[in-house]
Amino acid sequence: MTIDRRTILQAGASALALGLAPQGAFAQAEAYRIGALNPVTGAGSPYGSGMAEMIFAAVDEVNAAGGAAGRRLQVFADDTQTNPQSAVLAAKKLIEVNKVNAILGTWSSGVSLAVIPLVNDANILLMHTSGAPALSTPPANAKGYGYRFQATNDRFGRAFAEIAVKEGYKRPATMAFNNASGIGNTQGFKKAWEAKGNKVLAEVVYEPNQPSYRAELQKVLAARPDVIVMGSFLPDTTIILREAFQSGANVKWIIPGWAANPQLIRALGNEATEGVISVDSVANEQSASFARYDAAYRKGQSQPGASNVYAAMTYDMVITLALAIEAAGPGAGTAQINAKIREVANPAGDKVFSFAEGKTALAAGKKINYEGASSVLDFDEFGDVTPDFGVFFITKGQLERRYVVKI
Amino acid sequence: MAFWIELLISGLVAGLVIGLSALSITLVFGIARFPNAATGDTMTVGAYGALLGHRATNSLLVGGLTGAIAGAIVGFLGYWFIFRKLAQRSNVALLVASIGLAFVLRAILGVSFGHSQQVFQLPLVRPWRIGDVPVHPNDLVLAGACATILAIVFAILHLTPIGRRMRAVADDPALARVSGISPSSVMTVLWLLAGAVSASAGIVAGIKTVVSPEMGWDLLLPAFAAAIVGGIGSPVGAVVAGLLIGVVQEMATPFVGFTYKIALSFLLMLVVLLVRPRGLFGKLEGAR
Amino acid sequence: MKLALRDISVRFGGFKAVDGISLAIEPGTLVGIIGPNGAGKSTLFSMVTGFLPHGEGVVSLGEADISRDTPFGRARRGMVRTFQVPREFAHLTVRENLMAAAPGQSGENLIDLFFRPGKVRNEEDAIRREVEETIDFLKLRAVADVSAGRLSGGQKKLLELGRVLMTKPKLILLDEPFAGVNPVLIEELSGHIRALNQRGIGFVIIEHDLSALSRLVSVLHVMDQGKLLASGAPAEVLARKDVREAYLGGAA
Amino acid sequence: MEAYLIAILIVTAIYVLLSLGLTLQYGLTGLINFGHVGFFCIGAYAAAILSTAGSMPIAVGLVAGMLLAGLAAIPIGLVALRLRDDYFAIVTLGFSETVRLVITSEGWLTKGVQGIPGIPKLIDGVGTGPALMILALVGFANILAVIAFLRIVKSPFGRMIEAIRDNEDAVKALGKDPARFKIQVLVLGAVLAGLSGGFYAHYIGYVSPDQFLPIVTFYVWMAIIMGGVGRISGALVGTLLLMGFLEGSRFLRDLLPFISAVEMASIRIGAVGLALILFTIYRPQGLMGDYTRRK
Repeated sequence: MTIDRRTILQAGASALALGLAPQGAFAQAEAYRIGALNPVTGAGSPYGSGMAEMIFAAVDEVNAAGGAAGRRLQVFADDTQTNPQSAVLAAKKLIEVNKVNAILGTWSSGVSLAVIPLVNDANILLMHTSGAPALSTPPANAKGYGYRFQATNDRFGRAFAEIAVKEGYKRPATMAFNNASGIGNTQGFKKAWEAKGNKVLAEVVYEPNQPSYRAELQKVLAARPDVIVMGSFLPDTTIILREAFQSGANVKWIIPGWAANPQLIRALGNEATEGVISVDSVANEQSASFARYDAAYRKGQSQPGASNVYAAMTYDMVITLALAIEAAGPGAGTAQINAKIREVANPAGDKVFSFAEGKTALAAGKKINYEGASSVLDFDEFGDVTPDFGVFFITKGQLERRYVVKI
Repeated sequence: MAFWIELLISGLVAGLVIGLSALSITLVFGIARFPNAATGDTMTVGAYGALLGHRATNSLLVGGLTGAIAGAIVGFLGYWFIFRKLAQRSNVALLVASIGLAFVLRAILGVSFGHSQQVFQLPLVRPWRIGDVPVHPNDLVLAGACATILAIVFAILHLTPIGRRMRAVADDPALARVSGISPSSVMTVLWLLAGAVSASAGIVAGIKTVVSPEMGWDLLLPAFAAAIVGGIGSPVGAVVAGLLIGVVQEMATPFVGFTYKIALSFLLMLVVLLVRPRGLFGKLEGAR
Repeated sequence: MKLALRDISVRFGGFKAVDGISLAIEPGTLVGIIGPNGAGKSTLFSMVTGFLPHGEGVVSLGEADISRDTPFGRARRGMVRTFQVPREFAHLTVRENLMAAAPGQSGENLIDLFFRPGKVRNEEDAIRREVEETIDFLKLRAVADVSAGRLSGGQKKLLELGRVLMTKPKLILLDEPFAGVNPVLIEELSGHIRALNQRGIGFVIIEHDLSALSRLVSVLHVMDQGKLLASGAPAEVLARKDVREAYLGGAA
Repeated sequence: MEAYLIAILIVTAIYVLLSLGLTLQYGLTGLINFGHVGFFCIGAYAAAILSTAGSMPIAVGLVAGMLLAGLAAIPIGLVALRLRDDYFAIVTLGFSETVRLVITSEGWLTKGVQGIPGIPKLIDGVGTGPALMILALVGFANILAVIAFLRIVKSPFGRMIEAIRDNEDAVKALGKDPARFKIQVLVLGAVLAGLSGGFYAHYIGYVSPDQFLPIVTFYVWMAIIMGGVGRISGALVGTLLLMGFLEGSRFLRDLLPFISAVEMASIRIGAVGLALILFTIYRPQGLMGDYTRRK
């Protein structure tokens, strides 16, 4: 995060908030406090600072448009360190010291599972990007205050199965990084694939940080698969693809988007990544909301918005939340705001692509449907988004999206 | 059948990395008499050094040398500012201090290079085929590099005067001190050598996988196991045991699975410590 | 309690540090073992007391064959030893060092410690009385509450003797008790040894200070290159040519 | 604000049990236990599994965690008897990693990498009331541990384990077997770590294998080395310093905006490393302690 005017300003504000009441034009309505709880360090560190930055950017946008229901949004940032213990302590600080009304942007499943009980107890909202299925159902989401902006792992798995059928693969094998999201992806695929009456030839779960993954690869290749479905991350994917290429294997790959991205291509070169299928919940690249997000991300992180899909999600979290606050009207509590979230995001209503647009439409008494930067943001009864999946083929070092899979 | 040969080759290649870092551990363990927990992070320093060298000159040789020199310097600085001051203290104090050094090195690398992965930009080459067993040129190059490093270490230990003094200190420190061997000269060469050797292990690991601040720490336990199984103070033992552990880990995967294979090196070490504390080639002064 | 050694040998690689030593220590006697450096005295000592793995031959104490017994097993049978370089418990005071040596303390058993505190307290008092006597006997009153690590060399030797006394031994093996000790203290130590001998405690002493040793012991054994060269009354043994030659480094 | 401070004190009290266990093992007996997080993990998972899948009362889970951790210490103790201290350190480090591997692989029991969510709280309810009761409960366990600790340190047992630390051969020469004491000390320290793990599981409410990495062991080592090896006050002060440092850096981020948060993690690890080095060289007896000279 580069040092710039806003970070210093924000630090001053938060130090101020520790003791004094907020000043400024919104003195009359109490500010809506947002806790930005992101994985700035640890396994989620490649995404954490971008996620935090986009929460600030979206909050600026909402405040610039006059705030939500007359209330200014205020942000308190903290780091989960991608580990449950420090996430719980950070959440307690945000809830009890900073008195936040919502916590946005927890990334790993372990962290969200550890934080959601605190959120339920404090009757505030939690918007996260974790894949674990347990987060949709009680006891975790008993109060319905939890919203998932990332497709669940097994939705990814189902998308992989659809793609495998569409591409005509008959003999799939799976390789999964030994953690909740890696295994969630491959199990999701296996369930969907076997539901279609087919068989998965070989399944391997590998440990991180090994001097080599040859033995794992060899076990999978021994089953002569035509495609290998991965539940993996960037470093291990880099090593496995390199060793596969160097062991002479020519097999096709279906890999989650966060592992098969421009960095992977830069690391391995075009030849080794030719034909790899990269799957990610499709961001609304064409939508105006994505354009605004992309501009903000480039300004803050000097990187393309598409390189950090989680940051697009945290951007959408703020906008959706702000629209819900606006719809719930002044003086609304968590329950009223919560009731409005699906109203402002789900299909019934005019499509809007920014907070300002939504605000004017609501003022005119219309129903709205916010189409986010990360996805169309239609929440099911469990609070999970049901995005479509973009299927990208790496051809000559470029990620080319050929079609979209709906599930 | 080819399946097993491939497993054997991959075990040997993985074993090279473990063997080299075990070699550095056994040099320090034998002469300075304590397990150096900063070996893992000195490996990472070597990997980053080589990365910079390679990016600047696009030659792996220069990269390798820069990495080795970086490792040697870090090794020496660790001795000069920390371990020298703890010379009279118990080996536990040295061990705890080396853990501190490991964390400090990781912090410096984390701050200067960030946590995202860095990769050696090397052209990827298809393997040769001997029978239906793929053999990769890179592996042979890396094996050759490890062999040369090992030869250099042996040459220093057995052919040079400082090497003889180092082995004397390893055999009997009291006797060595009495017979006028200045410990600081022996220690200086030891730490330079140990730093360079662990750095080269880090470079080999970095080329085969990816370079990240945490990579060294994960290779530490198998390297310690190899140093002990090979017999503390015996360079040959360290490398042979490293290869042995690499092969055992890879060959056992069909039976033991990919998660438990990591525990194998620990189990092997435990058995050796209890049954034959001298290890394969160690001297009598074993682990009692 | 008689200590009997039959054909004791200890081998380091090919080299025989102790080669076929057989001798007997009669109960309650004062016996000395001398010999040039490297004669194998300390090696024999360590093997007999169990601090070196058993070589060949039989070590028996009274009727029991203790060749394979643990060091603490042998000590519990009444045969204790001191070390050439004193091994005090550096961070414990002199009094605590002596308290620690007393055998059979129920306070060392956690069950008794928590569930029978009364019994533990009584035992502690009894041991403390014994310790005070030992402190007076060895004239260590002045340093009773000083941590042992800060004692002088001589005081450490006295403390070590005091510690073995606390175990109520029948036979004490002293490893160079007079080394690095000023003559006044040597006389004091000899006095203590004679007094303890009156109470029936036997001693086996390895020592280089021949004059002090010969005034103290009734039997002297001479070792050279791992073998038993000579045995007998001190005056008689020291007069022998071969013993003097071994000492003056003629043969070695 | 105070509810957050209570939270910090609860986590500190949980970690004090770990520091006390290590002080007993290393500070007093000289056993280099680098596997302390392994016993912590056993206690946490026992409590988690029994109170969720086993649907047992919390107390049963806590006691089971203590017993299991204690039992696990026995084989480690038997190994300890035959090894020199730095070899023992490496073996215990291997032990804690093996425990983590077993937890990761035996998903049928431990839910593997998914972790176990929804672990019941020690005391239900929200707000400072229940939090204070939890603090009282964990605090009470601390007091009991300190009392037992003092009872042991001031007893013949305590004298004997310090003697073993100072010179094991001398203890043997006096007719006492160090093995029995070493195993008991390892078991006691493991039981404390097991209880600490149980409290941790119920307080955080979610356990997963990657919460029990060796870094936890070295945090506790740093606490006792900084606080003062071999002294209760050392363990207490050291743990407070450790928690103040780990949690303090959370506030630091707000006040020092120019340090980007990514660097904060590296700085935290670096500071721990620096503390280990500097204290070992310049202040081996730690802040509180001076066990090298009793008088």
